[in-house]
Amino acid sequence: MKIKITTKELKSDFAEEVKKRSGIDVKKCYQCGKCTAGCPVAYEMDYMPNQIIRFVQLGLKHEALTSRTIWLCASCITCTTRCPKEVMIAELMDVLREMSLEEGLANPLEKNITTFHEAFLNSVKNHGRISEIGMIQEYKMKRPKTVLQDLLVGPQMLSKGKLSFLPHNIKGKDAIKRIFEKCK
Amino acid sequence: MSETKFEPKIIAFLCNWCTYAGADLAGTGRKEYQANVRIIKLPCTGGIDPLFLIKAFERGADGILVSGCHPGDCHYNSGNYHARRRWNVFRPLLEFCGINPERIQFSWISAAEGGKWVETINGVVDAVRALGPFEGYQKLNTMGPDISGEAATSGETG
Amino acid sequence: MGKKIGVFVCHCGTNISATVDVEKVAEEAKKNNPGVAYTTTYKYMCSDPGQKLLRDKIKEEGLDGVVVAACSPKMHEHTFRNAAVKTGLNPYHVEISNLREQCSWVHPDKPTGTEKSIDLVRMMTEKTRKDRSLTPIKVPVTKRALVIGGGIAGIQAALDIADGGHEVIMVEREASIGGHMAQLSETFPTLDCSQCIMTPKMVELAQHDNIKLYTWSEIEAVDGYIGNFDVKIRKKARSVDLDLCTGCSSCWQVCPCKKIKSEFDMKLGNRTAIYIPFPQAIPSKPVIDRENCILFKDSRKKNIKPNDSKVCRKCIDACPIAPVKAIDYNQEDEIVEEKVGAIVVATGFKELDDTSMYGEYGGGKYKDVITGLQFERLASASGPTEGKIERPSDGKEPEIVVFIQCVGSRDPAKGCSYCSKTCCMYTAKHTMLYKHKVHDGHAFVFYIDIRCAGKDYEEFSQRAIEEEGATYLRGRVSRIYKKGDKLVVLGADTLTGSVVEIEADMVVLASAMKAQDDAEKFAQKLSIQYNKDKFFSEMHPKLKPVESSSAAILLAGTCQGPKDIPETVAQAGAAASKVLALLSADELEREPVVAKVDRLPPPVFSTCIGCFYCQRVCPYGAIEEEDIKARDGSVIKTVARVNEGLCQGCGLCAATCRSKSVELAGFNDEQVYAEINSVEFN
Amino acid sequence: MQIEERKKIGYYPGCAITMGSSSEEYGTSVLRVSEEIGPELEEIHDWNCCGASSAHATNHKLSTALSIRNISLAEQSGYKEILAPCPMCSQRLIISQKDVADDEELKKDVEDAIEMPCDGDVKIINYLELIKNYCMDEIAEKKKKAPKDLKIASYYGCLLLRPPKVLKFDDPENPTSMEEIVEATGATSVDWELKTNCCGGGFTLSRTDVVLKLTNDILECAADAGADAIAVACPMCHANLDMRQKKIGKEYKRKYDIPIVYISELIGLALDLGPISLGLNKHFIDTKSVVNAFA
Repeated sequence: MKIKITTKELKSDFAEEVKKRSGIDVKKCYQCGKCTAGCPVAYEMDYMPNQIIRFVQLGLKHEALTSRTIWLCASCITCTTRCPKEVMIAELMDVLREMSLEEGLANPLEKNITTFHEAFLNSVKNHGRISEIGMIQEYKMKRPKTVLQDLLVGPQMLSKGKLSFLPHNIKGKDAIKRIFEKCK
Repeated sequence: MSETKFEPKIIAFLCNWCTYAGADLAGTGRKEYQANVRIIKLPCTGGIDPLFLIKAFERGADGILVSGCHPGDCHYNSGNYHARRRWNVFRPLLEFCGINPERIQFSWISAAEGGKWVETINGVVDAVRALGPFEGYQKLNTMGPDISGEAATSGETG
Repeated sequence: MGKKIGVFVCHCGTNISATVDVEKVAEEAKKNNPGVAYTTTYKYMCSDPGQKLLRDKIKEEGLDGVVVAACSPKMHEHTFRNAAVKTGLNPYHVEISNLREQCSWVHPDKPTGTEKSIDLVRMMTEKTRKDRSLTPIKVPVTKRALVIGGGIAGIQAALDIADGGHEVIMVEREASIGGHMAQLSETFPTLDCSQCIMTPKMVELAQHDNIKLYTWSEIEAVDGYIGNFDVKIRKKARSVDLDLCTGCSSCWQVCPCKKIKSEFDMKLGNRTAIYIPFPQAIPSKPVIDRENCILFKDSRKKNIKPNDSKVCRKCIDACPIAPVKAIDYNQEDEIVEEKVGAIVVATGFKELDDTSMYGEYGGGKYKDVITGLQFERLASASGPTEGKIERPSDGKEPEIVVFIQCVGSRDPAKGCSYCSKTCCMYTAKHTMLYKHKVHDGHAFVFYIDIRCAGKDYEEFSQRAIEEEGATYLRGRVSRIYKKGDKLVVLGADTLTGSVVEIEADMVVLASAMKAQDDAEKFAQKLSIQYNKDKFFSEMHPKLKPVESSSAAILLAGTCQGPKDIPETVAQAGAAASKVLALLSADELEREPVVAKVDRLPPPVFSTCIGCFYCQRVCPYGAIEEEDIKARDGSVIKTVARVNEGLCQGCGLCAATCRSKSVELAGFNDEQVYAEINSVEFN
Repeated sequence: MQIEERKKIGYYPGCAITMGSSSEEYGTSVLRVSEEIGPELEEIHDWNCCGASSAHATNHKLSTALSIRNISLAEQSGYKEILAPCPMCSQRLIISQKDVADDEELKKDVEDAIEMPCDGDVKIINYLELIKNYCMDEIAEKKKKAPKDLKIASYYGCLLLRPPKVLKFDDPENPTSMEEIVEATGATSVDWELKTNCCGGGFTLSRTDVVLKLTNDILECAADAGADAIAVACPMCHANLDMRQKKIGKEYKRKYDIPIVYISELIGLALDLGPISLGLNKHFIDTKSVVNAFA
């Protein structure tokens, strides 16, 4: 990786943008690595959580937004809880995911995760509540490779009455749709 | 003692300010070295009477180290220079006495050079081990007035 | 007949006992040695109960000689001798066998270490047998101190001593006191202006009744010893009479040599040939730079007296003092002598400017690659740019400034392994000063570690990053090269694992603090020790941090090692308190380790044959000639005598003496031979 | 005595524990216990999904609006407190409430989206808080059965505790509330290390591998600490530990048979409520051993 800084290319306001959207000031981070040390999913990440902050600090927008790390973050908030400088790292990941989707930069290798979020929200959008079976259906259709996963779990859930075939429609589902419209 | 491994005994005459402190530093730094050395501390190498060295050999020392401050660092300004000058005069006398001058080494080791102390001591021990035991005076003692042994045979004298 | 000797073997916790069988050492000390009346071992001999044990046993067993087998005599010889004194035993009958530094810590094999320990104890036992009672020597004290160096360390020490009621002689080699602190723009972590806090102290010093100031002067020689030093000071020819000159500035205003690089401004500004280093200089009186003044150049060329040269006499003509002008071209160096009782060395540091050492950073060929002190001058309101940040090459305001830390520090390959300690903080400060003056400028700092340990320091450095927006990049810069009017800085950020290339307008090197160029020579002049980096060595790294290796010579400030202003001031105060303690006594006691020429009853009087070889080798001029006279006053023979006040106890005379008439107390022939003879040779 | 004086508490089940959902037994048991010892819960009318991780991970405003709608509905019905037994829900509601309080602009946008004001200060509590605040005396009073030798590892997961500065519930690194409740039921708490670790939560479908690893760590730790069962208060933790337990065992070559029980189910058993009425038959890992311990 190479970072080039010249008078012309200096104007990366990525960190500023992040701060404006989330109130998170990444300059506070002094790169101690405690977030990474406690991250349960760090072992699967392409960049360590502290490196993602470092990308933001140095204005490396593309590196941050195309990383798999932002998608692998499980939002367990262990990092934020323990950060000595009170940097809200988990919340930073939320903003970066948002920005990544907006810019179409989401890493294709974590398509499963983004598709899941899509399917989940579609279900909420259509019914006001999650229709689990509907959501799973949409997810499996979009990610056919996952179809064979959980082959045993599904039927067992059904047999225990844990998957309802009927969507949980709410009365105000139109209101919910309008929320989705307004929050695009 | 012929077949047991020869372990030379080395007497080291050290100045109080530089080398003695350097040896202390080696200790503080837990730097291991060979245990063959017995240190005699004096204020300055310039205060070492050559007869001390002869006496040590006479008593059975196999080698001697004289070590003080680096040139210019002497606590007493010039003591180590005098020591060096005295050694130049003393050296021919030593050969005359039948002692291989290689059995005596001089070095400058400062209070900050714990590592150098270890290297020097190990070097001296190895060198003297290679030379073998110094038996000149013992032979003289056992053989009576006959001039013989190392003191007379030119084997040891350079 | 013999002495009753007690041997006390210390475990030193487990420091000794882990690798030396202390019980066996104690046992062996007694074996075949009827002189040894008592042996024991103890966990910590230096502890209170340990010392009590020593005292009790001396009394109970009637011991008149003691060997403590413990750590290095440098640690606790004093402790145990003091303990013995309390029982009435003369302290010079107590000897230390160094089992810790010489055995247990360096020989992990227990049998080997034990065997050697037994030898070492026997050697000391035999020496002790020959020990004689010695009485401390009393010497008078000159109640005046010398402070060498007029930077903040020297100023603080001098003021503290002077306020304590003693006279102080201050010697500063530059034309003004003030040192490096006077050059600084603002100081961390409070950002108060350096000169604002410095100049009042300088004025206070100049006006202090107890302080005599020599500027433009150097130490020529120091002789003598604790309480009684003779100092020769070279007052370099200033060409200006300090008594007559009023500092009116007429002379330097007319000087035609205006393009001489100012040392005070780190060569970023100019000065005249007759000049004061900076406006607030103390004394505020000029000096003529004889190297660069055209009158002196001319007189050297023509080999005439300077005053006979007619090339330029503008300054003397402009001098309004009458009838005798304050400028004296023919003035010569003068040697003055002062007597002092104690010396504070506060000679400071030199900033690494040997830029050739860092060829990869241009080695001095890029004008816009500057040092930390140069940046201080740039940022200083009294500096060459009046505080505007302008790069040296073209006066442009730099949009991107790169700061490189650890230049000349932590770089063993370049022979400088130590950390200069202040650079992390001053670099953080530089980024702030830069951002305060160039609001939309960008500061990048390349660092290896950020070491800001000090009160409010961490917060300060974080402020540079969080509030002032300095970008810190973790890595050393590999290379700077020029591209147009930019400097391309090739660095890295190891945190992201990336190469970083910055096109900078200016680069500031956080240059190391080095020892003064002449530190080594100076140390030899004072007989004090220094470390591999030529910083003067303190007596003990923890417990005697301001004492040098020579008695009554104290260290203050950066001559001892890199440190910042608060630390320097604290150390200077500590040095001053040591001086005050010393000067508070009318007499001092000295170790009686001195030489003595024998005296015998008539008709021999002394075995000394009067060759006076001893006089020639004595480094202290301590050997005097004494006429032994008959009753009628006729001289029977002239023999040597040692002046105990001057003798430092090196033993050179004793080793040189042909008739064995001189001996060194505490290390006489008997004692040394006893040690040699007691080594067990197989 | 106190119950009658107290106002009803708004009940926000959330999608996961509502009837006919993957974790309905949690909802069932919460309601059943409250019937027995109070306080009275009343479902918020026409509540909607809080958006859970999928919303906050991808669209902050949407996530906030979805949550706030529920709070506004509750306010309109006059509740002073909302119980959200699912920690995902309670966390999202609390964070959203704080976000709109801190950000005037966001508040305006949200009010515009949900077409309702959101001004009140209704308090959102999780299930442990509810029990601790209202039910500890009642449990002690009405407890009918105490289990014999039932060692329970209390597992909190992430969402009950983090972010601590916002949730302000218990010690984020060494919480003890659940243990107190476990002890109140007569079971024994085991001390173990991973009670606040993450189970992988929402990755159960998308990155099952991650979930299997994290849950295996947790199961292993609890098993090694000698736990007979793990108590939870989160439907996601439950789903991952219960439904996937067999697969975890297969993947990591260790046979686990650790019932994962909701804290509400434990309370119910202590009150001698029927296991089926508590949904204990709906678990993948047989809960018989736990039920029998209370026999």
